[in-house]
Amino acid sequence: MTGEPILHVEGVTKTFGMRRTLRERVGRAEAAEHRAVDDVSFTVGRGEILGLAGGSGSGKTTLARCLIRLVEPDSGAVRLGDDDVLAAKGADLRELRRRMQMVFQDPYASLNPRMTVGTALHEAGRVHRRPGSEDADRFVTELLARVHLSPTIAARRPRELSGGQRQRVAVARALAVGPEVLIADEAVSALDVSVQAQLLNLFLDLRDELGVAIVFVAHQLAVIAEVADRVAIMHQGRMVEIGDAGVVLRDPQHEYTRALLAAHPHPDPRGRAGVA
Amino acid sequence: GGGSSGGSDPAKFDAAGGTAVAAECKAAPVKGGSLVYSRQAETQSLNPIDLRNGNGDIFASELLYNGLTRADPKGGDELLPGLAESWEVSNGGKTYTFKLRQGVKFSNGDPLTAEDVKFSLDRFGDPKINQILSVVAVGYDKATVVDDSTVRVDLTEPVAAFLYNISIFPAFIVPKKLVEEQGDAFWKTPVGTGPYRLKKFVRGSYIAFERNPHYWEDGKPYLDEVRFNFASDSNSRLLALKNDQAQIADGVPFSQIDPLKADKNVVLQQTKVPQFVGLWLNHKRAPLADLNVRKAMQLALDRDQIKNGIFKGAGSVPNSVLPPLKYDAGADQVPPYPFDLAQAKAEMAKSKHAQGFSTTLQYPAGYDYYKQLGLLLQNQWGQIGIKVKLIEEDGATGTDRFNSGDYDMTIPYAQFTSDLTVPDEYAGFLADPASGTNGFFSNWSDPAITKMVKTFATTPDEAERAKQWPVIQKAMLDQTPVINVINLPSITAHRTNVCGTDINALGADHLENTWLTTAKASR
Amino acid sequence: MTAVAQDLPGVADATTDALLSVDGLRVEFGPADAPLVAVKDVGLTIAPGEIVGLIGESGSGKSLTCRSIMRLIGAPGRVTAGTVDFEGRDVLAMSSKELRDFRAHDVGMIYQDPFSSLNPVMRIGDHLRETLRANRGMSKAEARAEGIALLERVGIPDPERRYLSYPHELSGGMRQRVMIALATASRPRLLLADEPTTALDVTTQAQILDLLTDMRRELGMAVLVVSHDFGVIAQVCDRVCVMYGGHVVETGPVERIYADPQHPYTKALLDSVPDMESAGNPVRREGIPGYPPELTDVLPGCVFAPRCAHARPGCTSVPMVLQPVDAAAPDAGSTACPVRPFSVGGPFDPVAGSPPDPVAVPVSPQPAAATAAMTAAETAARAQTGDPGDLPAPGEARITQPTDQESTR
Amino acid sequence: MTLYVLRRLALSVGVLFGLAVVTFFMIHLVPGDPVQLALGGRGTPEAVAEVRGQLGLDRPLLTQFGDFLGGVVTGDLGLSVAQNAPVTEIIGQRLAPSAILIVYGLFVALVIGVPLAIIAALRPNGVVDNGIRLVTTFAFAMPAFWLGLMLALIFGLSLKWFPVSGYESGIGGILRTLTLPAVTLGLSLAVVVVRTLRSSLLEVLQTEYIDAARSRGLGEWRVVGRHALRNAVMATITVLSVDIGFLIGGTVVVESVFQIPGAGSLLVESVRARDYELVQAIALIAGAAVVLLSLATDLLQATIDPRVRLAKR
Amino acid sequence: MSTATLTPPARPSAAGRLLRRVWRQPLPVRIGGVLVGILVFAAVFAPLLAPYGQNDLDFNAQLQGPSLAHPMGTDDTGRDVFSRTLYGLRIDLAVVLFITYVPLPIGVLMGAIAGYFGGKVDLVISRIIDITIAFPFIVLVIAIVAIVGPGLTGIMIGVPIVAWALYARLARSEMLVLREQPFMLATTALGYTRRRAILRHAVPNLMRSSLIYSTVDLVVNLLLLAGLSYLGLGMQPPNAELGTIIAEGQANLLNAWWITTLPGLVLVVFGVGVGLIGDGLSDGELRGGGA
Ligand SMILES: Nc1ncnc2c1ncn2[C@@H]1O[C@H](COP(=O)(O)OP(=O)(O)OP(=O)(O)O)[C@@H](O)[C@H]1O
Ligand SMILES: Nc1ncnc2c1ncn2[C@@H]1O[C@H](COP(=O)(O)OP(=O)(O)OP(=O)(O)O)[C@@H](O)[C@H]1O
Ligand SMILES: [Mg+2]
Ligand SMILES: [Mg+2]
Repeated sequence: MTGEPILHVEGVTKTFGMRRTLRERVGRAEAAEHRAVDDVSFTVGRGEILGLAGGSGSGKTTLARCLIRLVEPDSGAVRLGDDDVLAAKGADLRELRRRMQMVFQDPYASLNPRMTVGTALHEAGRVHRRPGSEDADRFVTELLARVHLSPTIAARRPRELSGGQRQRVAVARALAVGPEVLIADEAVSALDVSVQAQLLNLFLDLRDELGVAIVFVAHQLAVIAEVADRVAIMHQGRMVEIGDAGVVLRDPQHEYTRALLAAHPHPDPRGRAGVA
Repeated sequence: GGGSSGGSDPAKFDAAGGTAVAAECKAAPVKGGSLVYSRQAETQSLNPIDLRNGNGDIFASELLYNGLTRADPKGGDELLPGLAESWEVSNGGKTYTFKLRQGVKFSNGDPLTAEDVKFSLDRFGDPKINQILSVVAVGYDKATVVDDSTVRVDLTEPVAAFLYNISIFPAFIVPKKLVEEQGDAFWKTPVGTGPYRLKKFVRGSYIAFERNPHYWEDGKPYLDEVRFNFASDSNSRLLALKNDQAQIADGVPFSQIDPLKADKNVVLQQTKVPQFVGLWLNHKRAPLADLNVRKAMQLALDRDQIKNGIFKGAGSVPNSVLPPLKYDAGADQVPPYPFDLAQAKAEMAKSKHAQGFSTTLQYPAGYDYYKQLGLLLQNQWGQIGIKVKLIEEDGATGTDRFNSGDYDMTIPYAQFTSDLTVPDEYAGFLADPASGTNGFFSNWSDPAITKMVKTFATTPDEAERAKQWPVIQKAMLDQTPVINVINLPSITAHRTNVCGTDINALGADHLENTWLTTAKASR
Repeated sequence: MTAVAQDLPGVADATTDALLSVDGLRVEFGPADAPLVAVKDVGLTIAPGEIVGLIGESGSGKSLTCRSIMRLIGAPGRVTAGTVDFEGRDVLAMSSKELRDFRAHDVGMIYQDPFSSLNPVMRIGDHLRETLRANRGMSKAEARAEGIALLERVGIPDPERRYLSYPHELSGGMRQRVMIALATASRPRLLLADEPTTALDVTTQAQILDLLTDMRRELGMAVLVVSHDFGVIAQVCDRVCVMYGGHVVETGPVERIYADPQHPYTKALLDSVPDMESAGNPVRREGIPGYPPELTDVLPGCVFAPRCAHARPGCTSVPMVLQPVDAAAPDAGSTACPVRPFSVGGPFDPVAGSPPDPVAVPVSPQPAAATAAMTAAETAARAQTGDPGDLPAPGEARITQPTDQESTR
Repeated sequence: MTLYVLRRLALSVGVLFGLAVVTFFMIHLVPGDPVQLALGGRGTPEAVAEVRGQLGLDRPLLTQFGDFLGGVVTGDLGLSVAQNAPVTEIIGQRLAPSAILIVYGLFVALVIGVPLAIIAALRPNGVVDNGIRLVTTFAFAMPAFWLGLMLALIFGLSLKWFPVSGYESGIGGILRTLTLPAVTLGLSLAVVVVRTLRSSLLEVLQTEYIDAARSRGLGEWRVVGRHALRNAVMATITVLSVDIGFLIGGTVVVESVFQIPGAGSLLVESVRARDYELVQAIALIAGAAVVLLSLATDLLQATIDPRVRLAKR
Repeated sequence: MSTATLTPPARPSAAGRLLRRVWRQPLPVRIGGVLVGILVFAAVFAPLLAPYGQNDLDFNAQLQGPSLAHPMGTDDTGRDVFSRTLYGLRIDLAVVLFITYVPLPIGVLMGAIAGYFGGKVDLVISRIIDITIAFPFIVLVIAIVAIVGPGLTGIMIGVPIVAWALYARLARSEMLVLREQPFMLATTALGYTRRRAILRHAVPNLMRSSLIYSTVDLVVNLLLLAGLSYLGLGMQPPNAELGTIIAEGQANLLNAWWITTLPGLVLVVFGVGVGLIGDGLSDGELRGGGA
């Protein structure tokens, strides 16, 4: 089902020096020089979902952000189709970013709390002069329908929405600019399983109906298993294993992948070990 | 700026508000005790020839030093001998020979010498040193030591006011040797012949004096110690007084006159000093150059309303354009402008600005009574068609605009006081082009009056001067180059246990006569 | 509807020698005349040494239930009905002294976020020492020795050095271990663990869960594990309580629940759990259509009915009462669904009590349609309660006034 | 840490330089001639020129500015035109009262504010809380000169506990003379303390570690006093460090009401007198104080909160 | 509240909505709103409400205590303090609003820019902020007054020149946090220009805390006006401004308390009102729709 490669990543490396985000400052232990992403290469094809898994701090988020240069990689190459992402500047870069959209983990923080859903969606389309964006109402309604939301949502602000609805809106906003690649960084991790399942279906729909390539980051292997065509496993900044989902998850080659799979909790209590 | 003092008749002119001498003060003075004086202006310099902070500096110098002559500390515009016992005028008023008082010692015990006197007077006469008030050194040529107790001063021309000129601070006598030896450092621990000597000086806070044991007046001063606490805020001064934290306070605001009269512990004292509300007119501005307009403005002033409404009854209606000075004729001889709207309107009608005009009045910011006065003037002159726009100016800006002639009407100084009790200084400023002030910055000139003033200033004979001045006074009033809105007194208040609080004609307290009925209880 | 529930005795599987039994718990927010009821009627029991799981969607009231047990509901929130009974003592009626003793000696609690449950400006050792000195009356030196021993017991390497560390110098897993050490420092008989592993990655999660079971074995303490991840529950719990919309909708032994869920919500929940088995051939799961109810939604009858694939007309008027799954086997637990769609005899009519007409069972709607339908339903529910701007979104309506009124009394 | 302090100090030098530039040119732009003013407004042109020459005021502005900077480096701040005395001497005498007043005022604000904030935060929106907020807001909105005079009337004139004005050095003197002024200053600042501390306490009291502490059976005072306060105090420190400017501004009025010979009133007088050197010097010192204070704040925060890393900002 | 509204209620007018929104706020905010509302009303309609002209001298009624004829008494030239207070309030509110809310958006914008870009931009802006904050404000005001002439103009120029810096500092530190927020990252990801990211997305979110802070600032500025008047730098005569009235009355404080105290009380009421609103807002209890 994999189409021709659209996103090429080659030898991307990112080292963090002293500067760290507040969250990391609060969260993680000291690290003077830290290779968050270490020489990572892969490609994603049109209509393909690449699952990216790994433990906490393995560099998934950093890698995902490197792809659209929210984080500036130190070295390596990222190409979207034939365009060099890392060399682009100004309007070109903005256009490239349009073609690669991102959905963030935290549904509560990824929408501007002061904008109604409709405004936010329409803005995205209008800024990039997307076809159909002249008619705000229709544009928004269609986008909302795409993510299975009712048009009445358009008038609300994010805090009037549930987590699942917000995440759908975030996806809709990403779609508003007509991306070719969608990067979902733990986009469903914060959601309840019942809602999670709905969103996973949505991603599958997008892949099938729009043919977008999706880089799907998650730390839960089971979630990846549900959607990914191929799976990549990251550990300490390196990509330790990549391959077809069925192969990697059923017959892991790398020791770390095996450890990850072993630790994964299984819903069937009968199989549990070591519990009295 | 502008705060200096001068002297004239120091008699209490307002009997009702004047000093009610407490019964205890009738007794013989008691020695001892210390007194706290809450003062509006802070002392910054103790160098009498370089006093830049007006009364704050002057009043401290008055305690530390003496001149050859002095205004009567008890008031009155006669001159008394100071460090000079007597003097002779010769050479058509161009030579003064001073006989020094015997046995005078500086506060460090050194004797006063003729050399010291010459040294001090030469400083007074050197415009490079006497920068602040070189105008009073007009005509000074040189001083010569005749013998140990005699100094002769030669003038380049007769200066009628010379004895007055040397009675104030630039001509105070300082010890030559110490000043030469110590240079600028001397003024930090100064030595003088005054009734007190410096004890402690904390900048911005207070200055304390103690009795000068070598003071030449027998038995004086009475107080062991005097301390000036600087308090620019008037409420603060009065609170300190009420609290007995201070026993005297100066600069009593007009608004407090009535409340203080009711206070049993406090005596309110008003003294006539050469202070006035001088309202300057710029004669470069067309309507104001018109004599009829100026007359109309004088006539339209309801000075009683001003006096009672704003100054709470303090002050007096002037019959001069200058503050009250020696030789001033009384109202019978030079009548003041009456308040007469009809006549004012008639004058306006006669002028080239019969239909009225608009002008501006600037005055110093931060004084509520000027604010109110502005309103009242606006109101009163509005009735004869003069539209006045009021502008409050920060003092420095105001002075700047005044000096550069950039105003229509202005009250240039918050406290506008003549430095001398005789008219020579102010009349010269206003009428003598030689003063270089362009009619005291009013651009006014009148050759006839100029001539009269010149003659007056160089006429040594007292009686002659006393005859000339009223004529000038009247001529000036007729011309109204500037307007004296009202004469203002100096108002101080002291607690009832303080006696001998007289103020001299220059407005200075001479605390050598002051004593406390409760000598031990003070501080 | 809750009134009915309150009149009934505790949940069916209540044991007389329970360590903790919660009954008819109701927690409200908002104005007294128009309260927002967050926990509507919750009952559960925990036997000594038992590990009980509390599972449910976000906002179903799990945390509030835990907090009620600790009597830690902050100012605008309040417990308006129910009892919390710990070994025969009523926690809700304790004096502040008793309450402090209770918190100090009988229960411990750990929280979801190891990043925020330690005071960032205090050293690990300070936390431990303070607790040990206050609760076990130790001297400074004793407290230090015991603190280090505690750290060692929860598997923290190099405990002496960590004793001096600040929280931010530790990884999430280590902090959660510290929290466990703290919560168990005074050897409580009950540990409340509110989503203890949600913030951790799977490897660490496995370690923490192991630690919990070890501690239970060593100290014999009972544990209430709150989670929304059935995998976690399945791994450690003996029994499970399933919550939905402020109610316990089903309880029972974890194996029974997994193998034979009796409540449609439990079943739907289990069905939406992502499964490793699908690796290589992605499948679409139904999930549960629509969204969990919000506090402002007033839902008559069964709270799950609007999203329930097996709902029928009578469901909007049934009381939410737990009934034994199998009257013959009290240990099998109970369920609040009178329809019993998965029972041997097929679904009952909730009202008539007879097996319903099979045609009446609604066909599971397409997700999209269901979503749209739900959105409309939600909108209607909002319209009932007034201005849409008023709605707190789930998760946003936090406890804004944290002061525990009772505890300061 | 040392490196950080050095780096911050280096930056501060830049800030102070900027401050010096702005102050210098601003005060020189303002109309009004210091010499003319110093000579009482009636100095003859010759005298004025003489003094200007003596003080070097007749040279080009840039030369004067260079001189001023050179003077700052060598610790010679020049001569006050108005007072005809060395600037260092004048300031030396008037800095201490202001500094003490500010510190004392801050102390009063904390002594009043912190307990009130805690009490208010313990029962948010209760009667006590609302009462405290109302009263402190009241104190805040009262003009300092009014409040000061009222205090002087009550505690000075009527009760005679304190002198109504003036300043004395020494512990006893300071306590006698600066208590009322410090209370005046502190009362209006206390509301800032109450407000920020209360709201950050409320915020902190919602955090999980507070609940965690409570659930360990710790007493309420311990929870608030030990766990919450230290965390909440951060925001208050930040606000106070910003408000220190406000405090310095406030001293001008308070100094005037109580006749304290401080730097605040000196500054006003100096600007009035266009006393260039003095204005520049005070501005620079005040600026340095603000800059040092913000450095101190950062250091303090780093001490209180180990998470605050000083290396970056 | 089970009466389901089937037809949507008629959309209330903007003012009605505002009123309703105010009414849904916590009690202190409501009280504050009422207090401020009354004062604003009094200020707006001062010419109608004032029994006398603000500058009507009356030497027959000097220093009269509060009475029916003069609710706040008279000053020492017999002017009606109540009337002057009303007129003064009018000017004060206008000036204070100006000097508070003109610098606010500028400061927020500068802070947003500094925080958003970081690096050199931040360094430069932060230094400017530092200088501005460290600058003795009184020098500036006196200097400006000396240049542009006395009166409120000096204050209206001087205060904003300095005041923006506090907002900038506040906004900058918030921006540092905000810029890591996913929705701000999203603006980059979405290919928006920085201008749009700052103006449309960051600034509105930074406004809230600045607006809360501004309630303190309002009071501080009002007091500043009074303080400057006390120092003689206030309003140009003859018209009154609260600070001027209070400062003028200060000379009579010992014998005519009302001239200072009653207008001072108005100041306090305003401060309390604004303070209550700000307090309520900063408690995060603001209910209903974003600003
Ligand atoms: N801005 C930054 N500055 C410094 N270090 C960073 C920064 N961002 C990430 N790191 C570090 O890089 C490493 C990889 O972080 P990243 O967020 O990419 O991990 P992740 O796999 O997404 O983890 P998680 O599952 O917790 O989200 C971590 O050790 C983190 O501390
Ligand atoms: N202080 C509060 N004010 C208003 N509503 C609140 C408050 N605290 C909790 N709630 C509401 O009570 C309900 C139950 O909250 P609770 O925290 O118990 O849920 P939970 O089951 O623990 O969810 P999660 O899995 O998200 O932790 C939620 O809808 C929540 O929004
Ligand atoms: Mg991540
Ligand atoms: Mg929870």
